[in-house]
Amino acid sequence: MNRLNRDQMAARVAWDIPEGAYVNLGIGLPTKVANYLPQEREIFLQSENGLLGMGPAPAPGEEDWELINAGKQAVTLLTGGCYFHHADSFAMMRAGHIDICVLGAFQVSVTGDLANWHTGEPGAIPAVGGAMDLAIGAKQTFVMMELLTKQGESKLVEACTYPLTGLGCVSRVYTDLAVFDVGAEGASVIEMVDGLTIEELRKLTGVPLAFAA
Amino acid sequence: MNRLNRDQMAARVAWDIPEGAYVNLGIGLPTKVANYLPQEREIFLQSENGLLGMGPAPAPGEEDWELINAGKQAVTLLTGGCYFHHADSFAMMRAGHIDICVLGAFQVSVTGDLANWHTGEPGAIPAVGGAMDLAIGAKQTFVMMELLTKQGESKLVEACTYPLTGLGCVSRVYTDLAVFDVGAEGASVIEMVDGLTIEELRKLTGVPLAFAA
Amino acid sequence: MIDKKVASAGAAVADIFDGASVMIGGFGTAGMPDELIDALIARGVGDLTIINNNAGNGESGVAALIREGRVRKIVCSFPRQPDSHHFDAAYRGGKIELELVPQGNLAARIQAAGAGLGAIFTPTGYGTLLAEGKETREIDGKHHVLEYPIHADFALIKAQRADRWGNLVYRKTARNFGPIMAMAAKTTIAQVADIVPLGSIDPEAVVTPGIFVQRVVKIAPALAAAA
Amino acid sequence: MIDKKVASAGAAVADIFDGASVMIGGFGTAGMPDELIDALIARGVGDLTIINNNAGNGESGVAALIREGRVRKIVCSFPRQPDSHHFDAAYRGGKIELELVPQGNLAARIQAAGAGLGAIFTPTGYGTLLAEGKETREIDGKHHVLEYPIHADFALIKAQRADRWGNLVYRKTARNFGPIMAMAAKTTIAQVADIVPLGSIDPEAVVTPGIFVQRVVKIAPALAAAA
Repeated sequence: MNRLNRDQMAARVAWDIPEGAYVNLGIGLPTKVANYLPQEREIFLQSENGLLGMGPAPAPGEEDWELINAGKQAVTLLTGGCYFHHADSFAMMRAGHIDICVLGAFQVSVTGDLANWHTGEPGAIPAVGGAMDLAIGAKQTFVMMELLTKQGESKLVEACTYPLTGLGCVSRVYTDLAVFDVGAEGASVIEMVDGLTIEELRKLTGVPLAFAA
Repeated sequence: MNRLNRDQMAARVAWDIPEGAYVNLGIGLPTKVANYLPQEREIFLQSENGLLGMGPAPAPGEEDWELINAGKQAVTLLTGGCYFHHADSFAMMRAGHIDICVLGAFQVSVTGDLANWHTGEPGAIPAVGGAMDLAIGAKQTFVMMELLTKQGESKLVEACTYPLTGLGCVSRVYTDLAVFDVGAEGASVIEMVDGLTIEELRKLTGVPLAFAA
Repeated sequence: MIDKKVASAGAAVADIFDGASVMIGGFGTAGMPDELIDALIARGVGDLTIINNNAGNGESGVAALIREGRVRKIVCSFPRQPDSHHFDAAYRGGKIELELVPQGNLAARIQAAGAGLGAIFTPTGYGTLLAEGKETREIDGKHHVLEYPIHADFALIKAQRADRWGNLVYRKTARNFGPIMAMAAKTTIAQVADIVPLGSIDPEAVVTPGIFVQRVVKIAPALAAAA
Repeated sequence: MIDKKVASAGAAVADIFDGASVMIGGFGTAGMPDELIDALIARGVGDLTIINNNAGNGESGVAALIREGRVRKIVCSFPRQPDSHHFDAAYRGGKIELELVPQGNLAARIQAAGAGLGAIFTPTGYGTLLAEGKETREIDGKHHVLEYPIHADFALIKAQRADRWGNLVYRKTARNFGPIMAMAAKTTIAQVADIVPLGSIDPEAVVTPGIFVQRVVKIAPALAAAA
C-alpha cells in the first residue's frame, strides 16, 4: 500500500485548511504543514510566543533571534502580521479564536482524548509548554502522526495509556495510512491510502472504526 | 472656626501626595485636587478610561472629545503619558498599582467602610461606574468630603447606613473641619482647623475619636 | 484574498438578529460607534441585550436604541446620566432589565470571555449590594466575589485605522472597551476613520490583532460629522 | 523629577533578597534579560523562586543561576530542553522544586496577579496530571480547573526602549512575557537597549505603561554582545 511519507502527510493536512483560517502549527511534524499551504489561500499562522502572520524561515545569515517561533527557530513576519504578549497569545487559543491547531501525538483515543506531552516513564522530566492550551483551545484540533509506533502498535487507541494532554479535544487524525474523525461518536475513517482495506485498518488499529460514507 | 472651603480642602489633600505617586482622582470634588498639586512634584494622574499622565484641561476651543477623563471632560496628555484599554486600566486599580485614590463620599465609617455610590432611596436609579474598583483597589484610598450634611449630620459614622461601596477600604478622610485616619483601630484625628476643639469635634461627629499625638 | 472591508454600516450589521447580545464600545464621547448603532436601529431587530459602559444619553446611539424599544436588557456600570431620560423611562416603566456591574468587573468579565476563562474571583464589590446572592471566597486573607465572563454575539466598536486583515489601532481615550470587546464577541465589527494598505500599521503598534475582528467599515470623520 | 534610570545592572538588582520570588522574561533567545540575571548571580543571593517559561539551557542565564545553586524552586512550562543539563541534574538530585504549569495557565496566572484577581477557572489542564488535586468545576458545560495568581517580588525583563518614567516598548517576539510580568511583580526591572527622552515613545504605542516599571537600566546591544 501507498503509505504517506511525512511531507505527503503535511500536504494532506494543508489541503484541509481553508482560506482565512487562523492556524497554530505545533512544534515538530506539524511545522511541515506550513510548507504545503496552497499559495493562493491567505492563511494566518499564529505562534504561541506572540506572533500572528508568521512567514517562512529567513534566508541563511538573515536570522533575527528576536523573531522566532514556538520551536525557537528563526522565522519572518508577513506584511500585515503583528506582535503581542503571552497572555493575549494564549487568549487567542483558549477562547477559540484559533480555528485550527495541528499537533503531534503519542496517542489519540477514538473519543478524541490526546496524549502528546509526557511518556510517563519513571525519571522522565515532564515538560508541557503550550500543548495543553493548544489541545483544548482551538475550534478544531487536528492530530498528525504515524498511525503505528515503531513496534507496530496503534497510536489510535480506545483509551490513552500515556498521561493525557486534554480530554475529547481532537476532532481529526491524519496519519500515514488513513484519516479519521474522532469524538463522542467514536472513530470513523474518512479516507485511506490506496491498497488498504477497512478490514486491514481495523486489524492494525484494533479499535472500532466506522466508515464514513 | 476656620472651616475650609472646597479649594482649601483640595489643596490640603494635594499637600499629602508625594512625588512619583500614581493617583486617581474621583469625579466631582476630588477632581479639584489636580489644581493644587505642587508644581515641583512629578505626580502621575490616571483616568479610568485609559489614560496615564493626564494633564490639565485644554484651552477653550482646543477640546478633543476623544481625549477625556472619567468625568467626560476634555483633558490633555502630558509628555510621557500614554493610553491603554479598560482592562489594563482597572488592573492598575484592582492590583494596587495606583498609590492613592481620592474619592468623594456620602458616608465613611470609623473602620473605613465607604458609601458613595447610591443613596438607596426607593426609585433611585443605581449607577456605580468605577467607584467600587477605585475604593478597594488603590494602595491608599482617601476620602474628601464636608464633614456634615446640610442637615448637620456627621458623614463620618460608626456604621454606614447608605449602601456600601467597599468594606474597610478608606484609610484617611479629609474634611472641611478635620483630617481623620480610619481603619480597623477606629478613627483618630490627625489635625483640626483653628478654633475647633476635640470635644466639639466629638460632639459634631458623635463617634469615638482618638487623637493622634 | 482575505478582505474584511464591508461597504457600508448597514451591510456590516446585516446579520444581527432578534435576541442577539451586542457589545457596544465607547466611554462618553470617545469611541462610540454611532454610525453602526444607527445602522442597527435601521435594521429593525429587537429583544437585544446591550453591553456598554452606560445606558445612552440624549437622543442618539444607545439612547435611541432604547427609545425605539429594541433593548430587552442592558449590562452596564453607569446608567444614570443627566440626559439618560430614555433609559430612565424604560427602566421605571419596567420595560428594560438592568444588570449593574462595577466598571472594573465589567472590563474583567469581558476580558475573561475573550480569554476563554470560566469564571474569576474578583475583590471588587464584595460586601455590597452588587454582590448579593453571589458566591464569595476568602483568598489570601482577602474577600472575593465569583463573577462570570460576559460573551456576546456581536461587538460594535470604533477604531482609528484598520487594514484588510482587521488589525486595528485606536485614537486616544477612544480605545477604552474596544480591544477587550473585540476579543469577547463572536463577530466584531469595527467602524474606522481610515482603512490603510496591509503593512501600513506598525506591527509593534497594532492594538487589536486582526484575529479578533471580522468586519471593518470605513466611516469618514467628515461623513460622521454630517450624519 | 522622577527618573527610573539606574546606572548599572548591579545597582538595579541590589535589593533582591534571599528567598525572593523573581519572574524572568524571555522565550528562547528572545527577551531574555541576560545581563540582569548575571548581575543577580553576582549578587550572591539564594533560595530564590524563579518564574520563567523554561528552566535554563546551556551555561548562561537561568541555567547559570541553577548551576550556582541559587534556585530553590522553579515555576515553568517547559524545563526539558536538549541542553538543560543544569536543571536536569538539580532536579534529579532533588535539589530543586519544580512546579510545572501549562504555558497558557502560566500566562493567565501571571496576568491575574497583575490584575488583582483572587483566582481563575481555566479549562486548560482539566483531566490531566497537572490538575491532580486541584479544585474543578463545570461551567457552561465545560470543565475548568481553579488556578491561583502568580505574584513575584521582582520581575527582570528585557525591552527595546524606555523613557525615564518607565514606559516600555519591546522588539518583535522579545515582548512575550514582559508586559504581564511587569504587571505582576512588586518591583519590575527592565533592561533596555535604549533610554529615550520623555515623549519620544508614541503614547499610542506604549506597550507597558510606566506605572508597572520601577527601574530601567540601559544595556547597549554592543555591550551585551561583548558580555
